[in-house]
Amino acid sequence: MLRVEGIHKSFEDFKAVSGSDLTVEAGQLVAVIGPNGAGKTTLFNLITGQLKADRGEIIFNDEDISKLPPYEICRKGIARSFQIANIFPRLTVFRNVQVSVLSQQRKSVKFFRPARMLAVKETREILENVGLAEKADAIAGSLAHGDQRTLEIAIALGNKPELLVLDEPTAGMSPEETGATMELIRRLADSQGLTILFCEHDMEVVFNVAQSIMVMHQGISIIQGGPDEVRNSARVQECYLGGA
Amino acid sequence: MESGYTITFAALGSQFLVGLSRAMILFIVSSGMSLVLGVLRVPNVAHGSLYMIGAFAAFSISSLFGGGSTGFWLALVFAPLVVALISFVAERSLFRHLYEREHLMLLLFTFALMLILGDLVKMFWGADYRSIMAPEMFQGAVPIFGSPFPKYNLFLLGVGPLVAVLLWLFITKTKIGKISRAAAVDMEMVGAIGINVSWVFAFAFVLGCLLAGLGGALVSPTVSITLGMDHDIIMEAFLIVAIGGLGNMWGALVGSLIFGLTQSFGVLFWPQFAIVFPYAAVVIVLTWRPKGILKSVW
Amino acid sequence: MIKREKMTRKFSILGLVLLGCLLTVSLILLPGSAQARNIKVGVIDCYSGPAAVYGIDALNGFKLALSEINKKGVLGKKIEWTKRDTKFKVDLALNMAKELVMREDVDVIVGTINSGAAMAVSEAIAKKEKVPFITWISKSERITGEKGHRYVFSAGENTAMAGKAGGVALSKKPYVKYWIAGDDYEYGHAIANAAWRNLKAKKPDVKLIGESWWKPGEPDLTPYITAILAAKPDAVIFCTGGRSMTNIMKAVKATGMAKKIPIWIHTATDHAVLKPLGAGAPEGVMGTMDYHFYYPDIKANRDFVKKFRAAYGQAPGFPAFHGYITAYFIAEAYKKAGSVDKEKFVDALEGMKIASPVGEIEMRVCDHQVVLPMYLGVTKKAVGKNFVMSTDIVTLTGDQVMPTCDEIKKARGK
Amino acid sequence: MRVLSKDFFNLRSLGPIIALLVVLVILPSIIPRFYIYILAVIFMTALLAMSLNMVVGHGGLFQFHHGAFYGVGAYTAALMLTKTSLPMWLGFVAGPFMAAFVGLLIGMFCVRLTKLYFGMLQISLGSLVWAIAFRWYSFTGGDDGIHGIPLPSLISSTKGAYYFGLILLILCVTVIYLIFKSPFGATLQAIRDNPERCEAIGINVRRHQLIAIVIATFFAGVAGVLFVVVEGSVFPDLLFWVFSLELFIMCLLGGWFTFAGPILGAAIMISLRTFVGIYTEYWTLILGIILILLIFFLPEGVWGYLLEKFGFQRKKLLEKEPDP
Repeated sequence: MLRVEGIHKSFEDFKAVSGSDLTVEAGQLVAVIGPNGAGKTTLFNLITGQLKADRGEIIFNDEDISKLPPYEICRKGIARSFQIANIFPRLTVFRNVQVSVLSQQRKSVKFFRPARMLAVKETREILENVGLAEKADAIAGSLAHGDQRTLEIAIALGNKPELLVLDEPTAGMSPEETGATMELIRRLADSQGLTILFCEHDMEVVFNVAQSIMVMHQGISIIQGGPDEVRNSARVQECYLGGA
Repeated sequence: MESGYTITFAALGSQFLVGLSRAMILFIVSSGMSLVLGVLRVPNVAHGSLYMIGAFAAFSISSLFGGGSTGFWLALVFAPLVVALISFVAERSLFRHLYEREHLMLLLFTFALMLILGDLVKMFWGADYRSIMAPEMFQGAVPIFGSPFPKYNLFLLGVGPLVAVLLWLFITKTKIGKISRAAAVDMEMVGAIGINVSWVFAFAFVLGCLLAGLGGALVSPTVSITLGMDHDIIMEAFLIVAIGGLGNMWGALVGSLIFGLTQSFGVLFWPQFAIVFPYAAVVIVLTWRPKGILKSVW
Repeated sequence: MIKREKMTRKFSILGLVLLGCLLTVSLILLPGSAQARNIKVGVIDCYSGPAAVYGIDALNGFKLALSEINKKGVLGKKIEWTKRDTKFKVDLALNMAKELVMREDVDVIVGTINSGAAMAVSEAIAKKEKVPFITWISKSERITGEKGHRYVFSAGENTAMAGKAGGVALSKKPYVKYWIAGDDYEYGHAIANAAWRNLKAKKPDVKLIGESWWKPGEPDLTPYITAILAAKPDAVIFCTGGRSMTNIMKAVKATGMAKKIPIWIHTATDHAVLKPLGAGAPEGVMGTMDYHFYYPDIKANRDFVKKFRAAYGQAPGFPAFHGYITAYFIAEAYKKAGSVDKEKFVDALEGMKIASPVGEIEMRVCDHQVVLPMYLGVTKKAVGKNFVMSTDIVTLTGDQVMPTCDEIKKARGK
Repeated sequence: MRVLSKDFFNLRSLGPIIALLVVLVILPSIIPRFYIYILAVIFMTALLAMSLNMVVGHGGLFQFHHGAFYGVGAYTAALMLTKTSLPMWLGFVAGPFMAAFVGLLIGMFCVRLTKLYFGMLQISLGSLVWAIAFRWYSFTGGDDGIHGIPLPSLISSTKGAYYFGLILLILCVTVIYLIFKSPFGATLQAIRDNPERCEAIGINVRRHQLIAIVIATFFAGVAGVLFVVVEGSVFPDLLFWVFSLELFIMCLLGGWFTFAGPILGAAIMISLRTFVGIYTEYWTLILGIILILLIFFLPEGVWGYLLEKFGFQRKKLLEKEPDP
C-alpha cells in the first residue's frame, strides 16, 4: 500500500533522514521505532507532505505522492495525528471532528447550509468510537492532555483514511492512558480494517501490538520485519536496545 | 518634461553615501523594534511615539544647556535614557501583566500607549515646530564625488556601525544579552532553566525603546521636531523589520539598507514617484522571500 | 486567586458602568437652546499632529479678535465659538462639522488647514445645509475657484495666488533651466502648476529639466537635494509647506545649496519655519509670504502684533492674521446684515471691505476670495537677533497675484 | 426556505434582535438629526468591522489593510457616479465587486505568507492602491478627493442614509452570519485555530483563506458604497493604513472571537471620538486610557464579556493559546 524508498531530508547541515525505506501492507499495524532524534517524526512529515523530501520516492497505491501538498495527500487517503496535541483549541470537540468529516465529504466550501446540520451522524459515530461522545460540547482547548491526544486521533479518523499515520500517539501519557490508547489503536485496526502506521519509543508497547516494525537510527532505516525478527536482530541490539 | 540632464558616476556615488546615512537612522530605530518583536513577539506600535519623545527630549535637554555642542552631546546621551525610563515605567506598571494574555492584546496595549503618548507629548511640548542644531563640527558640507555632502551625515555613517557593533557585543558577550537572544528562539526553554522570563521581557522592551529614543535624538538635527513624527517612522520601521526577517537584528540592518538605498537611488532615476518606493521594495522582497531575507523566528 | 477574580469582576462592572454613563451623559447633554442666543461660530481645525501649530495660531488670532469685538458686541449680542479637533482627517472633519451644524446649531463654520477637509465640508455641509463656511488657512485654489459656491468664502491666500506670485517674481530673473520639487500632495502640485504656468506665460524660453516629489513629511530630504544638485539646474522651485518646510530648509543649509543655486519657496520666509531653526536657517532663499509680523511696518500691524504678544506671549504667524481678519469679516458682515440670518450674512459678506493689519482688504464678490497682497523677500540673518527673517521685501498687490474673475468663471464653467 | 429556517437561527435569541430592530426603525422619528447621522456612520463602520472580523477573528489572518478595499469600493462607486452617466445602482453594485476583485489580486500575493508577513505585504500592496488614489489627480481627484457626489435625496438625506445603511447592515450581517455558521465558516475557524492541522485533514488552506478574503473585501466594498451615501465624499484617507489599524482595533475591542463584537467595537470607537471630541481635543488620550482599562478588565472584548456575564455561552471562549 505504502512504499518509501531511499528518502533523504536535511535541514541546513543536519541530515535528519538519509536513506530510509519503509513498506506498509494493507491491513497491517506497522510501527517505527528508534531513539529520540532518529528521524521518525521527520519521516512521517515527509510521508504526509508537511515536509518535502530532497530525494527518494513515496509511493502510495502505485502513485508517487512525494511532491504533493499535505491536503492532496490527505485526500488520497492518508490521515495523521501529530506528536504534540494538534487540535483546534477554540472549537468544541464535536466541531473539531466535524470539520474533518466535512473536509472528507468535500463540503468545506459550502456557504448556505448550516454546519450544525451536516455530517452529524458520522461525527457522532467517531466520537463514540473513541469514547469522547460525552465531551462533545466541551471546548477542545480545555480538555485534559490525554483526551486531547484521543481527539487528535478522532480528527484523523474523520478523514475516513485508508492509512492512518500516528506520530507518537502516547507521548506524554501516563501508563494507564498509554494502555488505553494502544487498546484504542488495536481496536480501530481490528474493527474498521484500518491500516495504521505509528511510531513510538516505548518498546514494550510496540512489540505487543505491531505486526511489522521498522527500526530507525540516525536517519537510516536499519531493518523492517516482524516483532521477533526485530527483537533478535544483532544490529538493532547493537545500536538501539544496547544503547538504551 | 523636457529632460535635459545626465546622471553622472559622481552623482551615483553621492546618492549611495546619502542613502547609507539615512539607512543608519532607520537601522537604529528598526533594530529596537526587531528586538521587541523577537523576544516579546509583539509589534510595538508605540515605537514611533518613543522615537518622537526621543527627539523632543533631545530638544529640551539641548536647550537646557544653551543649545550648543555640549547640549547636543548631552542630549544624545540623556534623551534615550529618558525614553528608556518612560518605557520601563510603562512596562513594569502595566505591560507585564499582559504577558499571559492572548497575544493580540499586547498589540492593543501598544496601540493604546501610542494614543496616550501622542497626546502627552502635545500637552508637554506643545504643537510648535522645534529644532536643534548639529554641533559646530558637523555643520555644513564637505565635497565628496564633486557634490556637497553634509558633515552630519558623515557622523551618522560613523554612529550606525558603532551602534551595530555595540549591540552585537552586548547580545553575544553579556549574560542578559545571551538570554534575550535565546528567548527570541525558544522562550519556554529560557523559562525552564529558571530565568525570570518577565525580566527578560522588560529588558528587551526597554532596550528596544531606548534604541527608538536614540534614533529620535540622532535624527533631530536634520529634521523639524514635531508632532506626527511617530506616524512617519512607525510604518517604515515595520516594513523594514518585515523584509529583513521579523525579530532578526541583522535583518533590520539589511532592511534599512534596502530602504535607504532604494530611496536615494530612486529619487535620482524616478524622482516623481518617491512616494511608492518603500512599498514597492517590500512587495518585491516579500514576494521573492515570503519570510524576509534573513532567518526569522516568526 | 478567587479574591483577585472578584476584584477584576468588580472593576470590570465599574468600567462598564462608567462607559455607559459617559455615553448616556453625552447623549443627554443636548445643547440647551438658550433664549436670546448669541452668535455661534463653529471652529473645525487640526489641533493634533504636525499641523496643530497652524491650527492653534489661527485660533489664537481669532480669539483675540473676538475679545475685541465682544467688548462692544454685534447686534447687541456676543460672538461665541466652539472648536473641534479634526486630527487632519477628512472623515473626522465631516463628523465634527455635521455635529456643529446639526447639534450645536452654529451660524457660521470656520476653519481648517486641511484643504481636503475644507472641500469636503464646503460641498457636503456648506452647500447642502446652506451654512456659510469661511476657510482661513486652507490653501487649495479649488475651494473658491472651480469648486466655489454661494456659501463658501476664503479669508486666506491660496495656491493660485502663491504660485502666481512666484511665477511673476521669477520671470524677472535670468534663469532658464528649472527644477521643481515638493511635497507630493495637492498643495505642492497646485503651487507648482500655478508658478510654472505664470512663469512660462511671462517668459516662454524657460525649461523644466526635472521634477522630484516626496512623501509629505519625509524626514530626510538630503537625497533629493543631492540628486537635484547633480542635475545642475539654474534655479529650483520648492513647493512645500508645514514641517517639510523646516526639513527642506535644514537640508538646504546642510548641503550649502542656497549658495550654489537660487531657490524660491513659497512660505520660506514664514516665521513659524524660521524661528525654530534660529541661526541655523539658510540665507539667500527667495520666499513669498502673505503676512509678516514685522512687515508691513504700519501702525495697524504694530498694534495687532503688540496685542497678540500681550495675549499669547509670542509674535503672530500668518494663521493668526487670517484668524484675526476672519473674525472681523464675520462681525462686520453681521452688522451689515442687521440680523442673524445665514442668507443675509452671505449677501453682506460679498464685497465686504474691512480694515486689517495689512491695510484695507476686500472679500471679492465674484469668487468669495479675500484680496491680499503678497510679500516677496529673501532670507537673511536679522541684525541683532538670533533668527533669520525676510528682507528686501517687494509687495505684490492682490490684483497682481490673483486670478481674474474671468478666469474663475472659466474654471467654474467647466 | 430552508436557509432561513431554525437550523440557522436560535429562535430564542431572535426575540431581542427583533425588538432591537423595531427600536432602530422607529428611532429616527424621535432623536435629533445629528444622532441619526452618527448612527448611520456607526452602521457603516460596523459593517466594515464585521467584514474585517470575518478574516481576522474567524479566519486568523492579519488583515492589516482592510481600509484599502473599503476605499476601493467607495472610489469605484464615486467615480462611476461622477464620471459616467451610467445608472446609479450600477455604481453601487460595481463598488463591492471591484473591492472583491482587488481583494482577490492582493489576496493571491498575501496568502502565500503567514502572520505578520501577511500583514506587512498587505499594507504595502494596499498602500500602492492608496498611492494611486492619492496621486492620480486627473482621475481620482488626488489627495483632495471627490466631494459633492450627486445622489437622490431619497437615500442621501440624513434619514434616507440611515435607513439605507440599516437595510444594508441587516442584509449583510445576515449573510455574514450564514457564512459564519456554514461549513465554510466552521472550516475557516478551524484554520484560524490551527492551519497546519487543517492542511493535514485535506483542506486547501490557502484557497480557503483566499475565498474568505474575497468575501470580506466584497463586504468592505459594500461599506464603501455606504460611505459614499452617508458622506457624499471620498478621499484617500479611507485607504490609508492608519484607518485600517483603527478598524483592527475595533475588532479586538469588541471581541474578535465573537460574532457581534465588531459591531459593538465600532459603536464604541465612533461614539467616543464623536462625543468625547466635543469636550476635549485630548480625546485620543481618553480613548487610550479607556482601551487600557478594557484590556485589563475585559480581556475578551466587550461583547465577549457580555456573553460570559449573562451566560449566553456556558464556557469560556478561550482557555488556552493556540500552539504557535
